[in-house]
Amino acid sequence: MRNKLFDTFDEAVADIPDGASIMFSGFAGPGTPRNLIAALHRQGAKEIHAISNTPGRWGDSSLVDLSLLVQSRRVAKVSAAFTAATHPSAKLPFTELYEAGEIDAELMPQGTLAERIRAAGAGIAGFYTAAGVGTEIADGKEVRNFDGRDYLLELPLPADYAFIHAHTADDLGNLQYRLTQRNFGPIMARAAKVTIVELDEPIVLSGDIDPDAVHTPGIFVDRMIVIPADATKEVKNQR
Amino acid sequence: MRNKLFDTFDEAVADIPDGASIMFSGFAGPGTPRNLIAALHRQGAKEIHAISNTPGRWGDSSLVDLSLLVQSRRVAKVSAAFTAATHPSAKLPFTELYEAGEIDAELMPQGTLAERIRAAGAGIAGFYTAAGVGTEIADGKEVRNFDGRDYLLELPLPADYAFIHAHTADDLGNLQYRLTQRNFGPIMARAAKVTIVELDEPIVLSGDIDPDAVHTPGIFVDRMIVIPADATKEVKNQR
Amino acid sequence: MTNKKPIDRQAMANRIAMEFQDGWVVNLGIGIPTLCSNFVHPDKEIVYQAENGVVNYGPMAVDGEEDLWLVNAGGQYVLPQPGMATMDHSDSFALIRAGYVDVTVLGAYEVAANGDFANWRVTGRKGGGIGGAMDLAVSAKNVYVIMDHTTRDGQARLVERCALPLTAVGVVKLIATNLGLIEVTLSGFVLKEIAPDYSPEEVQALTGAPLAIAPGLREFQVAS
Amino acid sequence: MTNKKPIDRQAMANRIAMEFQDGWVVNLGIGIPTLCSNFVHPDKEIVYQAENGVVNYGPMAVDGEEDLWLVNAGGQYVLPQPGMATMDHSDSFALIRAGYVDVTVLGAYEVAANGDFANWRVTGRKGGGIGGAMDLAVSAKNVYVIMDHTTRDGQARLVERCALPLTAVGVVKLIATNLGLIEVTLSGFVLKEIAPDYSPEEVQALTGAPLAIAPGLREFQVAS
Repeated sequence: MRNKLFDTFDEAVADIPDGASIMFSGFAGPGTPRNLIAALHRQGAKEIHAISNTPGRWGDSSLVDLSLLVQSRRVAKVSAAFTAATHPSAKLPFTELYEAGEIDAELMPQGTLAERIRAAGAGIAGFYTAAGVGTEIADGKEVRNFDGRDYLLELPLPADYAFIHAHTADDLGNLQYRLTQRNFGPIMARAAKVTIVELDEPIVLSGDIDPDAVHTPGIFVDRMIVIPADATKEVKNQR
Repeated sequence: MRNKLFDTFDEAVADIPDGASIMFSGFAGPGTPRNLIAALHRQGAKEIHAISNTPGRWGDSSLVDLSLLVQSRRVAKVSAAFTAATHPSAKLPFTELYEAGEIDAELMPQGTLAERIRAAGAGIAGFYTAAGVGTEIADGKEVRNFDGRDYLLELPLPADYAFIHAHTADDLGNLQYRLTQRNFGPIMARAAKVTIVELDEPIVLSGDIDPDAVHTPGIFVDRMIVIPADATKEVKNQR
Repeated sequence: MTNKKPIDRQAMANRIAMEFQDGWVVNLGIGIPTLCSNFVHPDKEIVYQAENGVVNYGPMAVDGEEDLWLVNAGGQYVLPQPGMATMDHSDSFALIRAGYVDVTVLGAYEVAANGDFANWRVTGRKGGGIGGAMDLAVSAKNVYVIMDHTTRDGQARLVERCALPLTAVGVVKLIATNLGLIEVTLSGFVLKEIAPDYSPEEVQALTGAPLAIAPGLREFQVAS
Repeated sequence: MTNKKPIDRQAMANRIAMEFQDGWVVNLGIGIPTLCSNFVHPDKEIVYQAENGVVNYGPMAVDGEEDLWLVNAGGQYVLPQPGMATMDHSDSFALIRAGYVDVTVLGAYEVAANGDFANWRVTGRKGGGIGGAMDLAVSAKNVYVIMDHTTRDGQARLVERCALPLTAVGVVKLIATNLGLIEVTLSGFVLKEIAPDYSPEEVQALTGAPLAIAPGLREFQVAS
């Protein structure tokens, strides 16, 4: 059996080159790969194309998230459903750089983001969705009428790497997520060339996970690291 | 709580009108809704548009499957990945009627069938797949090049009803399937207006199924019936 | 401004929640809309759905009872409840786009008399926060909005035509503001209910488009 | 016909299975291809995937040990094994279309010298059985075919151009027949290995397109 288990986060991200496209799972807190982000920050890769629901700093700002890479100027572009916080008074680190023209963004509806990632991991070359019709999101896109309703053509969004936070795994890389931690994990694992997973719980043996309860089959998982029990709150998010 | 549990299969299919489009889950044996098919046969609805991987009679011919409705001339059209058996020497009941021009068919690649059903339950108005490019399947379809490769535009495939065979359910209709019984169940439950489920096991209480282990959430399920312990082999498929 | 007492946030949310029908699948946007789930329906079952992949979640968690893996679309901790189910993000938006959501309640900066609305970018800013709003707005069977009737400096938010970039075209059906309940009809805004201290003329003066008065205009209904 | 002994079904399957590399995800078509899973790789791990939503399933079940809920794509009962995972049909074909399958082994009626092949409709019939073959054929990293070298009445199945409706265009890379192992190259068929009792000229005579002889032509390799 190929050993997918790495001892350190640093080893698991050591080969990521400048310019890589990386998907980051997570919605609000749950699913955010905080340890992998911290490791990539230490590693130093630059000009990252980050694909994520938000560009970071969502919720508790003491916790590590994508904003760590954004603020240290490691990110060239973000593809996301948010480039600003939901309340105009809250300014994200990303937003300031974006408004200053120092970072690029591709903003899209969250369902379109999810479906574009899903399409990349499903061999679908394009799909039509009604989200964004009649808005700025439609600019430059093909609008097509099906049965009397307009839809936009959207294209798949693949990546070189996916950083995912899951709950449990067996030694083959079969993953389970807990509750809303799942969010983008399963579709990003399928859409990326190399999928790297941080885990809440120690690895179990293959056979210990019910085949019907696997959320991400091991064939989509390349590297795994268990979050150490003594990890700090900033990367573990547990009180 | 709305009671989704029906006492008899006959009551569960009583209102299905002539001309209804009905999805039938199942691949080879597992997942085939044999009791619902038998009940619809007793009920008598005609001119059915059946959406199914095959038009029936796959494997053990003593078991009830879609061929029961086909042979009794209740089916006007089948949308499927097979209109003939995989081996030319095996003639299906459907194939004879089809070659005689007494029944219509829309034949397509199995992945396209699955994705068209998924699209119907995902609000996707069309998608591009490479399956079938350069073959008869492409006849009359838009061919479009993305990044140097040709793809076909395929459209969603919805239905009025879905007949599904699942393993367990709670009283809200949250479903679990067992192993390859899952196949088309989850996508058909989402793509149909009314989803009717037959169950291997007695209903459990809501809360008894781990939320992370639900395969089909109850909001997609309208009616359920538990297969009686004394059901015959023809509809229960157990030895 | 006057010292009249407009309707408060929870009352606006309650008023919208009163419209939910038995068995409805409800999606609540970030901000005031999440308060709708505080309204208790004695005789209706409401299924709350959040775009981050959870159906049939329970009430907001109180301090110390949070499950760190369970949040609503606003990132607030909520409690599990029997019958809850989780799914991934693509399955969640599949559900949304396919029309399984009976109502989405969203915040907005502006709503136009034709049902257009804008809720993702403020004037003079680059980018914004779209989130799931564009998907929800074109897919949910009903789109309701909760917002203040005017901006902080008194500019109308109910307008003839949106000045801000749109979220969706012609979808809003009902608006609860701190001054009343407004239906969006084919002929424009109709005031159905009004805040206790206000007259229709006062509300019209704070509205940027004609406001028809419903024949049965009544006081803002605040069940709690 | 002669009374020479052509290669049997299991040997054809074994020969193809010998090509599988460590860690490959393998999808086996209905019929002879399913026999590939009987070949035991002492030093390789093979992950068998079936389009009905199962990854990493185990060997064929013997009578009495079947699990009625677990079949392969041919509808045959197979055994679960540790590390197996199931999924629904759309997720299964998502996996296939996205290129995660390293090789698909399919049966065929005809293969052309340019890699086109036909396996879903026979002459003179209406409709046929496409199954997952069209999706697999355009998506898998490698498409291998196992079939008899000729029809029962001696017609060539390796042809210049397919007469039957195509399954996919230009995808077949390797063919095991009962007469040998044939690679499909940019310049057409190349005979790499040959059945013990046959000469290259005899195999060419039963082939409907030019058959180049590989420099290192050897006897059909039958590990078991």
